[in-house]
Amino acid sequence: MSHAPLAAGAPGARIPGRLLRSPSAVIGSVMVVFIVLVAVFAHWLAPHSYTRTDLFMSWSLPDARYLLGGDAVGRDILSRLLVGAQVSLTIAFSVLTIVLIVGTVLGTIAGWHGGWADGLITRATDLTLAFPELIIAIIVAAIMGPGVPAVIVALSLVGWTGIARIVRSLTLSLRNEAFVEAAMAAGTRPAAIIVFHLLPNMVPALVVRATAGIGFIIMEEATLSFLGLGVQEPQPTWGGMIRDGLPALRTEPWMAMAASAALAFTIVGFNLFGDGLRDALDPRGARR
Amino acid sequence: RDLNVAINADPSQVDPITLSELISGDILKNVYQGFTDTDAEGNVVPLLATSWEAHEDGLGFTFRLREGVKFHTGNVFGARDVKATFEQLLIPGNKGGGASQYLNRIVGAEAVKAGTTTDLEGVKVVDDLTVEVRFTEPEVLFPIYPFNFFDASLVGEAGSNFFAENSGGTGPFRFVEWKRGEQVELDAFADYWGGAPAIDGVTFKIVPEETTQLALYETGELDVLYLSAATGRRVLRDPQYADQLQSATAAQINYLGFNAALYEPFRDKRVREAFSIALDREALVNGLFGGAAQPLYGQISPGVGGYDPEFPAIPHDPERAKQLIAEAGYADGLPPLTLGSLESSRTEATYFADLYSQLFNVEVTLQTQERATFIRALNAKEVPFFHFGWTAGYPDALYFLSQVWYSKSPYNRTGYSNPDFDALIEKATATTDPQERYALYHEAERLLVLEDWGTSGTYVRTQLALVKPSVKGVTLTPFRFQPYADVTID
Amino acid sequence: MSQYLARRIASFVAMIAVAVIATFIANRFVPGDPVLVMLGDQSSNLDLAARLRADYGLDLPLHEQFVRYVTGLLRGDLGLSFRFPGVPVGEVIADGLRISPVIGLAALVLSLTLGTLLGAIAAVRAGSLVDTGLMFVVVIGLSVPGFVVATGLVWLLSVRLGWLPVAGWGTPQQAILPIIVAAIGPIAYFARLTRTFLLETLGQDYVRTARAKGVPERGVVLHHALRNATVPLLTVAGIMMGGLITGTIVVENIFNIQGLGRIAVTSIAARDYPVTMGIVLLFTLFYGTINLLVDIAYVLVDPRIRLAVS
Amino acid sequence: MSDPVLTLDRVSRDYVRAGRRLAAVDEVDLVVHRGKTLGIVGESGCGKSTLARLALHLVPPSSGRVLREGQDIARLDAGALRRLRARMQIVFQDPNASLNPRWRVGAIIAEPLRAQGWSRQKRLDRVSEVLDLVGLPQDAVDRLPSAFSGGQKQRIGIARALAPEPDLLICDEAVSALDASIQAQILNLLTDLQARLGLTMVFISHNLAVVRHVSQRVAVMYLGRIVELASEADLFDRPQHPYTRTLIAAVPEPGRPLQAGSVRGEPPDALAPPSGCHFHPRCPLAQNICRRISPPLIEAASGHLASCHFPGASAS
Amino acid sequence: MTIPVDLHEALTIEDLRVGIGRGRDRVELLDGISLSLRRGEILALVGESGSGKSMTALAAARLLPPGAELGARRLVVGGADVASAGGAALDRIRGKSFGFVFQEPMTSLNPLLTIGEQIAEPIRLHLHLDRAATRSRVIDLLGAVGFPAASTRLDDYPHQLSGGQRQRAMIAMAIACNPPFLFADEPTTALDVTTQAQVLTLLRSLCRERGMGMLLITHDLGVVSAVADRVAVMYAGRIVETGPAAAVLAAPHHPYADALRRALPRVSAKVARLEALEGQPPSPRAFPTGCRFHPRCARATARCRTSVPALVPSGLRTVACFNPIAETKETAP
Ligand SMILES: Nc1ncnc2c1ncn2[C@@H]1O[C@H](COP(=O)(O)OP(=O)(O)OP(=O)(O)O)[C@@H](O)[C@H]1O
Ligand SMILES: Nc1ncnc2c1ncn2[C@@H]1O[C@H](COP(=O)(O)OP(=O)(O)OP(=O)(O)O)[C@@H](O)[C@H]1O
Ligand SMILES: [Mg+2]
Ligand SMILES: [Mg+2]
Ligand code: NI
Repeated sequence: MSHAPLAAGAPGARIPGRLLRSPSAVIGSVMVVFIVLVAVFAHWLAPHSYTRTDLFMSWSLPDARYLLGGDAVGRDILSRLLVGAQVSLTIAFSVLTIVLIVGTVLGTIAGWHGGWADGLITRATDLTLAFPELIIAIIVAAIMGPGVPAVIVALSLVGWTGIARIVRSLTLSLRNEAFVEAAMAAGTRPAAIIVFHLLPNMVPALVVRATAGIGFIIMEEATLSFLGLGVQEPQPTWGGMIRDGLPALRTEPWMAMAASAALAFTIVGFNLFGDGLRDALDPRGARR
Repeated sequence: RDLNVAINADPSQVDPITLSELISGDILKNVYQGFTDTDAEGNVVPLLATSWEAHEDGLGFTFRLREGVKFHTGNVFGARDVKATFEQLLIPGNKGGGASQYLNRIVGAEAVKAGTTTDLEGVKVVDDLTVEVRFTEPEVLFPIYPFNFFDASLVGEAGSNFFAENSGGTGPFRFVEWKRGEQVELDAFADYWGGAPAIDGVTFKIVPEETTQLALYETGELDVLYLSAATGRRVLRDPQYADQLQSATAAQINYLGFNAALYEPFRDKRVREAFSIALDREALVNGLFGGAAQPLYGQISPGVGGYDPEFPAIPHDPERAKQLIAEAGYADGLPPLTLGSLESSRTEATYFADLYSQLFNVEVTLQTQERATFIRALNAKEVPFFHFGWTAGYPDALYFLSQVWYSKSPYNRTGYSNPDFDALIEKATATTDPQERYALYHEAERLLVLEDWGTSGTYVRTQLALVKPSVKGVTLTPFRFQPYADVTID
Repeated sequence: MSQYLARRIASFVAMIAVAVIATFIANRFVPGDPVLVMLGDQSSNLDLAARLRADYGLDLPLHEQFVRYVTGLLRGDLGLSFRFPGVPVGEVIADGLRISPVIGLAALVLSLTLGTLLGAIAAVRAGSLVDTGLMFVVVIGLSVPGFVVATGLVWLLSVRLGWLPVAGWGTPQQAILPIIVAAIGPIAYFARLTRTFLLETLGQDYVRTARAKGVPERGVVLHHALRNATVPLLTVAGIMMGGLITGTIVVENIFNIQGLGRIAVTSIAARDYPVTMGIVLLFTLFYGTINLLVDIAYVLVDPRIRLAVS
Repeated sequence: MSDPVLTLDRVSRDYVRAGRRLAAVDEVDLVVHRGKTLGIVGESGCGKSTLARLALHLVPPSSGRVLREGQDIARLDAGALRRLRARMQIVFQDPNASLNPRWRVGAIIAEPLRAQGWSRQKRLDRVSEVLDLVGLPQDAVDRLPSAFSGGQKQRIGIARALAPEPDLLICDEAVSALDASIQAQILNLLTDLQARLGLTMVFISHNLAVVRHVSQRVAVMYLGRIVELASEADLFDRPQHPYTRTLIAAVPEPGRPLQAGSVRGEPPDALAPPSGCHFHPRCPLAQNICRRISPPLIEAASGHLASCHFPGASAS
Repeated sequence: MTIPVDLHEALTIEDLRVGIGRGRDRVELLDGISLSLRRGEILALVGESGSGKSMTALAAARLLPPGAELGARRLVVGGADVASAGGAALDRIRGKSFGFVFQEPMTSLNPLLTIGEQIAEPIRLHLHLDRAATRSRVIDLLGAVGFPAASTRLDDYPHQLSGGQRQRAMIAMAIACNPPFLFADEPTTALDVTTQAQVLTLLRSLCRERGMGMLLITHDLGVVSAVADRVAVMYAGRIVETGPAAAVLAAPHHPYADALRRALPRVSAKVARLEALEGQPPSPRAFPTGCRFHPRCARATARCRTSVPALVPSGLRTVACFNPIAETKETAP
């Protein structure tokens, strides 16, 4: 007899088991783990220094030394791709984490509490949405100096709104469910009701949102860097590599292609993983 | 048929009074004209002034104006228009034209700027085609300053904004319409004094994205395309464009700025020298620009009056550079340093940062910034070490030397100051004879670069442009394109 | 409801006020000033700078500038652009306003219909090859950056095949590619969301009831399952609509369209305060209205939702 | 009598529908005594479930007070209300909807325990204990509600309510989906608990036999009001209100034919309740007075309250 | 190939098996269920909670939850062959050839549609009536199932209704198209006895007068005896006894059926303690061997533990027991 779920708190245990049963989830997990490992051990895996410039290798063709060729200042693209995984994923994960937490907290408060709290939070989302991201990025970069932390802060400052609004809408519908009433009757605190009853029911939507967000954040970083507000050289990022490689797409496509492929691989991995997670979380296993 | 040319942003304006920048300049030079122009080689040639004479005291010029020049408004151009143009530039409330800075030394300019009078005392209409200008201090370059003479008689009635919507110049093309974000349209001026252009007009299409520009060029929607460094590299390598490519050295210097006030080691000449000789400028122009650039050793770019073809090449000598650093007492490494640059020259800056950190055991942090932010910091002299460029506003080396390195110039962003250098510049400013003046430039340039190691030139870009084979008569000069007056399209 | 609306509109006005203040402060907080940008290479020409500052009223104390702006605003006057001398802000924004909503709405309609359709098909066939295939395509759509897609499409359809114009705005053909490129991401996102929410609702008992009534599969999905996923989907659509209408800079740049996104970016880069302020106000209005409509839609769609009146 | 655990003091609850007021519960006075069971029966839609929700303050009353051990629960702060709710549990009428589809049964049953801060081990033990009590297999703990039949879900709801050993238990149609044998098991369990722990119960059901079996006192509701309130024996053996008599007569029992048409006329519209006595349009005894005056709930016999102008009379 | 369908046949289920889950989680919920009903007939399906009554009905309607697999020799409902129908054909059968009253009235109603809309849906789909006619039919239906003020309350949403009102809406929906067959899964649990009587009377008259067949799943033996013609008793996924309702209720042969009857409380008199079965109901994950009732059966013998008793006819009844009560001539109290 297993009491795992009671131990684990509320829902959810056995999810790893169910996860492993969906092929897409397995593939996705493998891809995600691979990417994460690459990111973690990037410096160790990189065959060359990712900062070392060598003008004689600038835009060099892929060869035995530089497997993916050289970039504009002759740095090894492969090494930069590997280290770029670290930087880009750090940004993506940090922003996602912050944004998910802030968005979820504010969204549930707005949806659950209603009244003035809802009014305030809703107006705040409207305002943030309307406020051009660029202004926020410029101000943040001015205060913090451009770089990874500034990118994370700037993207988080604008990113929470979407999540807050989705979470609010889900809270608005879910709080009418009879099981919420039952939880109140059981004496569960509102905070616990939100965390244990409402959130699990929002996870699928948040998973989709988060997996879609990864690519968006990575590309958004590139846009900011383009304006000098993002990650600074010589730190490589995938977005930056795609951006820098784009003008050379017809002559030396390997940089933009390699980074695009890495990005696509990551996004596909996370999406598959997210799908698998969703299926594993589905109480009805709703495959027909 | 119109000539279609790409510009990568809206011009700031299209009227001859308000401040002008590169893009407006490209457009306006087809509509408005000044005393002189430069030819394809960068030589000064007469335009609306057929000849000029410096006054004996060196404090004035008398200009003989071209006869039979008509404004787009139908009026005839004459000495009164020169005077009126100058006055309009100075009158407060007219959103201060950039060219007004060239008028500061004219007698009576202060009074007009202060608003006490509208009559510019120092400019005298001698007769219809003769105008005399007098200065408070020597102003030898006055004839080559880029002025846009316009039919000022109309401004008096219609207000200073009149030419934002109307055409009032003497150039080969008339301004017709500016659709923001889309295009600026010019029509051929049939009564142009140099003969009506062969094409119907010029359309400047506003296309910020370079890939889009290229696509438009390929589909034939653009006839002429000025290329940025990145696109230029790619076009150079593509044989299909070989016969459509034009090139010309840019009248622009790029340099490394050392602010000794902010970074202690820069006070030591040896350190500055080390930074300069550490650069492999040959490798730089080939590696980063695929050859579309040339090394800059001094501080004057070729094609600009006063360029010194004999300026010695600075040898690439990393060993000596290291030694110099050691001699300066930094054998164990220099304190951390931040290299500032505009986003547009990020690639070069990246290279410099890596080069110095490898060579000198110094931690160089790169900081590329958005334009407005970076310029603000530069002007406030807050950047200890930066890579920056300076494009000549008129075809004379004084533009580089007196603006960037003269100690009292507001554009001196490194705080470089050497009384000897300043004296040379001051002397040059008062020297009318070009050759004499150029000799002074050369002396000053060597003092700045080779004696003081006050800066380190990096490269001069080779401008590249694509011109459709069917289009003839487009000329790329160090100052970008010549007006399109002689263009023909098959 | 009417009471709710009244309060909502009141708070709307308050929000606009906050937006004005916030943008005003933020603008001045941003390093670099418009005069610097205007002066370009002559940015250190203090003389000129002072003249320009005086011309634009930037030499006044901040509170006076604010009062000036607000009084202008109350008269409906957004001021004159700095970037485009003498042009009223309204006119500058109007350029984009003629374009962005067209692209935005078209892309929205496209992504809602196509996204919902793809998502619904995938959900109904969940676990099948169709589902896997669709989701793969969709994920690719999500993972390839917009400008890569755009560049590729332009190269293929315009440069190589010559079917569509490369860039510009005005003819219907010129609208096709921008709309498609703007819609790709949203289509993919919406498809995934639709699938997720549908899988959620398709397992509900009332869907079984609908089947028991003999409702055909399409009706089951559209009328029952999808309807119950409307609230979160509407929310996303609302945000998406805002994002699309206020312009997508990537699309506008690549297709060389003077849309709101581009105007916003250039005005910020040029520190064109009046235009920036005007744009923020416009966007605030946009988002406020969209979200108000979305909230009203919640109540219409789901009778259980009561929006608190407070 | 013994001390009141739950008192409803002229409690009403209105819903507004299509601009009209619907009095789901209409000025109800009720007292539930410690260790006793109050049965509530009545027409479907007469407000029983609403009454149950009011008792737990899951919906606030439109007027009147709900007193828990003398305290007005509307005045309690959130924490106190939560602590109070921990001691009063409810089995909801709809077992399916009241179970979070993403929670495993073990967690569902343990929820009130968790809310009361029981330790993990104690929770585990208690959950397995109550599973046994309601006749669910132990392996139910880690399955989701969707894997259970209607009756099993109902038992999960019962197990959840019983787990924290509440002193007040409200059962809203708690055994309707159970087969006779399990129903008997549960009812026995409840009576045992009452005997052992002094459990107080409000038992809402349409099954009069069940109500009779568990209750000491029984209230009959009609259209938001209590029309009769008496001890179980009095009520079933000597019903005073004609509606109660109709109800009892309609009970289907093996061997008894279906009492079709046992109640005349249209069911009442709660949005437009009949004047006077709400039951008069369907009452065989109705007189003029019934149409005009709403009869108060008064003692018709000793300890037997009925709201009828002609209590005890029978139609002939 | 079309299976010949007897016009009097309202429901035929032959050897129905339902399993759910995969691999280790696989459980067999139904084990060879066979039932048949003629038109106009009412069969009550009673039995232990969790024994598979709802599953039987859902399987026959092809409405099993995802993951469940069904096997049957024959499935005919309301004159339509359900087993072979698929997709659109099934949609035409459902709602028209049979109606279904689900056990859980709250979650089985769409929370976002008014009950009027939901009841109108099958009418629109199958009867193709115009708006006004549909609306008046909806009102009639609601009135018939004892819904108060039907014409105003059809615009109510499910959450605004009481449990019994939802249940009645559900019934109205199921009979909206006059189907020849009705699955009624505990249709009156939330109804007070008078309303219940009204609804049952209605259903019974539909059977008697229109020849509707009805599978009535219920726990209320009173209801069974009042309306059902025949009864089938289920225990742990199998049918253990069938026969005429009155006879089975009066003198069940299977010990489980007997236990059910004994456990009932009565309105007429209060008993001290109800007679519940000893032991725990079996879980489908661990059904006992042999006769699945044997661990709780007082009459169980060694044989019950090892062999499965078949349903053997005895008179009008069938019983699956090695030691049925009838043989010992025990009579009901
Ligand atoms: N999705 C599922 N997965 C596994 N087992 C299930 C699932 N759904 C139902 N069961 C099991 O199937 C059995 C039969 O369920 P069914 O709903 O048919 O019972 P029932 O006879 O209708 O009971 P009740 O009278 O309680 O409604 C139950 O034991 C239940 O646990
Ligand atoms: N949220 C609500 N909004 C509007 N009306 C409601 C709401 N909840 C209940 N009602 C109405 O209140 C009345 C009483 O409902 P309640 O659920 O209390 O009845 P009940 O006695 O429990 O009935 P049943 O025996 O059928 O469960 C009904 O007429 C119902 O329509
Ligand atoms: Mg109820
Ligand atoms: Mg069932
Ligand atoms: Ni047996």
